[in-house]
Amino acid sequence: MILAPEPDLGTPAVPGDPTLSVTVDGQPVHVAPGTSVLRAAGLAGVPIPRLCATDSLAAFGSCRLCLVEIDGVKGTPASCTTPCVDGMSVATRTPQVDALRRGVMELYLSDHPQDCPGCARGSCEVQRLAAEVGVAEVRYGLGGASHVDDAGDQTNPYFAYDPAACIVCSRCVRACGEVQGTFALTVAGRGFDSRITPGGTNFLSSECVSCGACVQACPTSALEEKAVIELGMPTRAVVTTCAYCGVGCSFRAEVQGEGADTQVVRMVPWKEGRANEGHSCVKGRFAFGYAAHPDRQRHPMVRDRIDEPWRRVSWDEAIARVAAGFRDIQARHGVGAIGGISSSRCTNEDVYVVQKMVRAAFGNNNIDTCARVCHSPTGYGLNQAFGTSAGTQDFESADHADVFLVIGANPTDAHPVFGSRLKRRVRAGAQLIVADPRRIDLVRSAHVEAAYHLPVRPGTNVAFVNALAHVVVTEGLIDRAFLAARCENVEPYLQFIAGPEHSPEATEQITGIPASDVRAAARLYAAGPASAIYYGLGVTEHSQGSTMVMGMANLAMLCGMLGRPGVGVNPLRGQNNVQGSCDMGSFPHELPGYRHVSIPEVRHLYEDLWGVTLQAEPGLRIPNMFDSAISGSFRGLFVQGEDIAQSDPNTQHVHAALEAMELVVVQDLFLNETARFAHVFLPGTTFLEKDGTFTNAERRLGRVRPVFPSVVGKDEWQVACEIATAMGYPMSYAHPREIMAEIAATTPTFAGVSLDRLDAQGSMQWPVRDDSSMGTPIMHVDEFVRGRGKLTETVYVPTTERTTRRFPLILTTGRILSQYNVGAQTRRTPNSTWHPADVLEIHASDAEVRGVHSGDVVELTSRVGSTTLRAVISERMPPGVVYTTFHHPVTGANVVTTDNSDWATNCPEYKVTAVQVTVATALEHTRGVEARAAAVVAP
Amino acid sequence: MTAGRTTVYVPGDAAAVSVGADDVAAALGRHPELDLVRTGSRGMLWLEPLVEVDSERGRIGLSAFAPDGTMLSAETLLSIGSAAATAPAVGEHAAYSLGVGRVEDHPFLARQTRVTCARLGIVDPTSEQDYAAHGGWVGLRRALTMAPAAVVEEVVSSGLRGRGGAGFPTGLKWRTVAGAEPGLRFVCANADEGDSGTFADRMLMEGDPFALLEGMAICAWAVGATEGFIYVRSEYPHAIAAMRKAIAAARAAGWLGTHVHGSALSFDVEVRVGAGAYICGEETSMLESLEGRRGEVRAKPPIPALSGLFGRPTVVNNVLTLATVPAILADGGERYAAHGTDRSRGTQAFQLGGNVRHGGLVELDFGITVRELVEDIGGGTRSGRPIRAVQVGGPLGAYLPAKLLDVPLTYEAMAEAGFMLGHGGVVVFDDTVDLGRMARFAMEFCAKESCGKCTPCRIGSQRGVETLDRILADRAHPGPAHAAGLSLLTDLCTTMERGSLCAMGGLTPMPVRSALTHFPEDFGLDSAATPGGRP
Amino acid sequence: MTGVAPVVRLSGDVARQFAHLPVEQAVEAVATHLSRFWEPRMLRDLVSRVQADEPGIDPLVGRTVRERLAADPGPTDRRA
Amino acid sequence: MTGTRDERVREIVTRYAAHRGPLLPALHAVQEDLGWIDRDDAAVIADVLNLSKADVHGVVTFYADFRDAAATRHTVSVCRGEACQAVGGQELYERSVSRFATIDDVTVTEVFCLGNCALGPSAQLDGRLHGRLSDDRVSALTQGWS
Repeated sequence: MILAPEPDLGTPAVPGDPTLSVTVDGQPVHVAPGTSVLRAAGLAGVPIPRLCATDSLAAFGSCRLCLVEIDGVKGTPASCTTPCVDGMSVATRTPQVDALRRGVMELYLSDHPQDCPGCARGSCEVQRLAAEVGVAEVRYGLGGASHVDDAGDQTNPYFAYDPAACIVCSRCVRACGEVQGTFALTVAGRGFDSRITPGGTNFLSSECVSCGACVQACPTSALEEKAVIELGMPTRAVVTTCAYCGVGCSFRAEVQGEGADTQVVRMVPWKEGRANEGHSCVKGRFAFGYAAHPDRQRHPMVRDRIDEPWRRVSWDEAIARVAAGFRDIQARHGVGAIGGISSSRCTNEDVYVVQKMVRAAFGNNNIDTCARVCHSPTGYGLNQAFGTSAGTQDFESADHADVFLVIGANPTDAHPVFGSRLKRRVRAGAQLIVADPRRIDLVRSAHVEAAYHLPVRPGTNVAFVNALAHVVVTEGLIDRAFLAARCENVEPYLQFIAGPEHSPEATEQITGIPASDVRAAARLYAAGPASAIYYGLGVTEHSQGSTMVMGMANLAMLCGMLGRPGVGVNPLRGQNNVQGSCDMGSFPHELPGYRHVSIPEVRHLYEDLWGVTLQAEPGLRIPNMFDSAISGSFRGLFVQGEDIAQSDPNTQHVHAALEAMELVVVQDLFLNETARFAHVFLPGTTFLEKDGTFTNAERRLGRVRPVFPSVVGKDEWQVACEIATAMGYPMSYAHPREIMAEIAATTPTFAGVSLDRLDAQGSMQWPVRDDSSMGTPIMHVDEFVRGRGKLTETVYVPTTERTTRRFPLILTTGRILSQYNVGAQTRRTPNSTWHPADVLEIHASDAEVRGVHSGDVVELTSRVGSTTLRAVISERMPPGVVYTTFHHPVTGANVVTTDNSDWATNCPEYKVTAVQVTVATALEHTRGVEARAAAVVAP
Repeated sequence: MTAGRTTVYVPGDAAAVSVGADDVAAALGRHPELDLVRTGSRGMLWLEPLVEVDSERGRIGLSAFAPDGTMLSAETLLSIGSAAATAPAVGEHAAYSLGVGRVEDHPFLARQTRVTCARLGIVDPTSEQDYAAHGGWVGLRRALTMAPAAVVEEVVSSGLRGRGGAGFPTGLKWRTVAGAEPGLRFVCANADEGDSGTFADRMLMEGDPFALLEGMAICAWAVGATEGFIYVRSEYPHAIAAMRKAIAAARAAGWLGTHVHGSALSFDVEVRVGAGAYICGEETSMLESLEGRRGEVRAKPPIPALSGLFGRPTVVNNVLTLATVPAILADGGERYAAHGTDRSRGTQAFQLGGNVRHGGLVELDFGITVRELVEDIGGGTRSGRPIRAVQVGGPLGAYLPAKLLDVPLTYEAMAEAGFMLGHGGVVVFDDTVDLGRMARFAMEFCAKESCGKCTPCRIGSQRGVETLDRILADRAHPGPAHAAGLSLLTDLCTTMERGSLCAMGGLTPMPVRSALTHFPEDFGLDSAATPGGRP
Repeated sequence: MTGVAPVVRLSGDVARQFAHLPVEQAVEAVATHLSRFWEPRMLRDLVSRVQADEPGIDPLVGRTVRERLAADPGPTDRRA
Repeated sequence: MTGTRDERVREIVTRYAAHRGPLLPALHAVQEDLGWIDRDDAAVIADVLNLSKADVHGVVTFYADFRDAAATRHTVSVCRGEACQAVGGQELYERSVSRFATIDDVTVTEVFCLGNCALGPSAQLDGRLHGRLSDDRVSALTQGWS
């Protein structure tokens, strides 16, 4: 059985009304102006053979199979490159056209293996089309020049290149350029010698980022997943949502087998997915192997003390142990002595149940989520300014932006599919301003160049955004009508920001950005006409993260850049379900839908439904839990899908807190760092086993469908229900759709959401206020959710983390393309081929004065700790700033990060740590790093 | 001309230099009484190096190339020259060598109508003043007094069609660009003259470069362009140097740059050098190359006039087309249209090459027949053997058999006969030619020079070579395989003609088919029933 | 790091954000923020440290605690 | 040594960075100044011109003029265009190939038209155009080519 491919109309859809009438082989069809004859034919139900055309790429016109005859038109034009004209009459199957197609197919077959395995696998369109157009023999014979003996390339861990099967249609080359924007592929040579190559080297050594777009575009088996070569073609597909970053790409999980015997062959980006439109990155496309990794834990385990070995137990025993332990702690230390941490990796339904367990069964509000440590300032800041804790736009809005202001985000690494969209728009002419201490790829990479790179010194974002706003205000670039009609606190804010202390000239000493660049960037942003702000953790993970979010909101309001396509203030969410886990009431002060626990009517809604009395006071945030654990008032923790011992700052402090607790319950896929401190380990499920929804950074609820049943026997939401039940608060649902029904019934912004609707109608973007709507792609169109947008005086308060003679450098942290967060998933895949270890990037001058050379092992020391890793001298770094990733537990980047946090939300200040870097001469350091690196590289 | 001094002219044209013109110039340059001027070539290439000496009778020509194939010394040249200057040489025209007499009286030139090439071989191509003294800049001066739209209409009325081969009406193209999306626009001169048998673009750039610049400036004014590129093939180093010098001189004289001679026109030109790719003569491939990419052909639409260089509205015209424009603006479109016939208006610069006795540049009104051109003007073959075939229109043009040489050289007549005029290259072959080998060469050329984008051209040309190899191997003893090969070749030609993306793949079958049709015996077929057998 | 209690450090972070305001407004802002986001036992901890005049407490925090938070505010709607 | 070449390539290419579509002129300049375009030059050229390395590789390999190693001391480019074939160009090409086949520092290449179609057969010897060529003439012109 061969899995049906997704429909392909040959050339991209053209926006506009179908005002043209065309007939194709007598079939009438109406299309928008600019639509190709090829697409019109497909729409008319008369598909035309072609090999070089696919609807994800601009028409190219090279394969010459889609030739047609058109009344009144000379010759046999290619239908892919011929636009429809009103009244056109097209014939796709005339004797002349049929003969030409046979002639062309015969040429293809004369340079194509006769026994190509691509055919046997059913992944090649050449032989299929040969049969379709009626080529029975190759009269040229097989003795002529050919490429069937060309050597293949197996260097990419996930896909192989077999040039013998290649028909040089350039779909891969074009996909790499047009879709992905990397331009790693080209045709080399010319004429008959034209061959596809990753720039004259092999794939692994090339610029290829392994996004899979080329594999996706290839009509033959020339570029094919190694899994398909090994396992054969998949037999069925399940459409689901990726569990990596906050872009939330839709994929078809293409599998073989049924039930527990299901084997995932490949993940194929789904063209209908609105977040990704058929594109993917190396993580979502290929790095799913962790789900079947031997490290995966499949059984509950318990132990009495953390220095004892684990003991495998039944689910019942484990759950009973958890319930009894928590109740015992509460009996001895009070209701508030336990709490839970929900995961942004889990579904909305999972998260909702966990927070319900905490609020209803634990009886307190000590529920927090890992969004605490990434985007909690977004929730606070955007809620303050606009009245809702979410980005304002859908991703598609970026296609309408004239100016991008990207602050503290590195989309090409951390949100690659959105990064590709952004680069595409920049190549089409949009201007780009990048504010980031590092020269990230967006600043300048093939065919993309930012108009301004503003290397803002870590920790000074607020001074920077205030300077932008100052320019806009003092140079008269503000949108007065917008401010008058839509905003409040306008005059006090204008007066505040016009103060000379906010001028670019005054802030230059603080931010390190030349005043002239700030002025120019501000003018560019204000000029628009559509200017959009995209930001990431470089904004939020600061002691003033929340202030910065409000500062960006101020800037957008000043220039009227809200409530229409191409504008807005948009967080790029780190994890797949950061948005959803926040929406679901995972913060200790908020019930689902961002409603404060102190609001009686909201509380009563849930009290009536759940049959409990809810606490009206906020609970503990994650760092508060740690502090309280150390002080003794917090003794039991349920933590799901977050490795707090690795990912939270000031590792020693976290470890001390965990060690201080009586009962730590960890639910995860793997025995992670936190599990070292756990007393009960509950195995979790991967997204491939989950059923429910994720909500991405554009508030889009995407369906997560189980590809195979839970390998641990239970779903996360079931486990939470059973713990609650065992604690004396019965909780049960038959299916996640019942959980979503409860969410919809209690949360106005989700009123129209149901799994049935998502299944039937596709993804939707909250707010979805009723069953007739698919939601709200762009928010705050006519008015803000809070009524008037609020301008806030954003005072720049420097972080207390200062460089000194002892710690003269600033450490900032981030992600790399091939790895994801603490690496729990990606390190268990061949993605480590690209990034086997974390390295410290350092500017050449900082390296020189310390005697550091690229490749040296260095000691990185802050006020709270030190670690060792290899240094790389990098032109991306500004002097005075060093950078590392935190994908590998061995690096322990958080050993050096501090307790500093955002004043409003306690989001850790990961992005600013004063450090010193010294060459680690001690042999054991070097040996240690090498041993760890070797351990990581080993599969 | 200074009293007591004599001016001598020696072409600096690449063809003349290829047969020793630089040596001649160096020798003459050592005579202090002589003022040496390097010009372009008159186009009587078989006479090169053709030295001209100023006299009271005008410029007297002397070929430094002796009939025995040796080169004459400077002294010999000067003695013949002075004799020729004082008393007309006897039989000089009949001799067709050595003493040529008054150059413009030479019958090869006298019967020509020089419009586009009027200054060739006469002016100093490095001298902007010389250009001005010979009627240069008159067209541009007049154009700048006219509304751009009126300039376009003047060109429309001239009936000028693209001389690069496709013959698209130039004025209509300009009109399209003038009406396209506002903003940045370009004028591109296609000087990637890769067709074997053609060299007029090269001669014009080397001999009268300002004419091209003037034509481009007029075009820029007409269509609202501000930047121009001349894409010259790297095989033409002399032309590249000549154009670069001319651009600098024209800038210095205010004919290029901002506010050309105080007008509203701001326009500048840059020479871009190709890198050894025939396909870059195809206009969309040339645009790709100018953008710094592989010279892969673009599908049309969109047409370059609307979306050309860097996606902007762009005029792409051949060198001769643009170099004709100054004359049209100077003298009026009507006057130009008075030349020629039917829809082939004006003059065409034919290029006579290959095995021809009097090879060179022949500018004539459209309408002369191939036979008149190669026999009357060209003097038959250089080898003295009978003409067997004439290839008209470059490597993608048809091979005409001797019997079919009475076709008039116009766009219409050639098309009607199943041939094409192309860029006006006419290559003569004598009876030793093997049209089977030439057909194979056509395929081989395509296989090597195809951009590789479309399948019929990329794979088809290679299969064409292989199929022809089998046919030719069997031609002495044709059997069923031979017949099958010919049938396959015919199918392949159809696939390439109708299926290819651009004219390269689409026209490569033309020389093949014409050879097969008119010279079947060269493919092992019976010649009795066919018209083009060996004479 | 220092031996400063977490609630002292965290309250200081909040106070510094509002230090530019006239003092009555600053007190209001700090009080609102703390009561909206802080868990009661943290607030109680802070109150007791202020009442004990522990060193390192931001003066604005001290004033806010004394004027607004020392008495238990009880369950109020803090949706703000 | 590599660093030196990189720096020179960067310096050369930077001169063209502000041009429209600068790659071809830049490649010509690199080859002119440094003799050839090295595979490793692609990274530097791509960096200066904001292209990908693959872009540069694709362009370099498309055009016959660009070479990835030093040229031999002498070059013979014989025209194989039809006009020269009509007067013996093909034979001249074939004989040139065999004549220099054993001489290491001479490269014989084919070229399709040098624009000298009335004065064939033509060839470029060390880059200089010659017309009316014969075997004898080629012998005379290449005397001393080891």
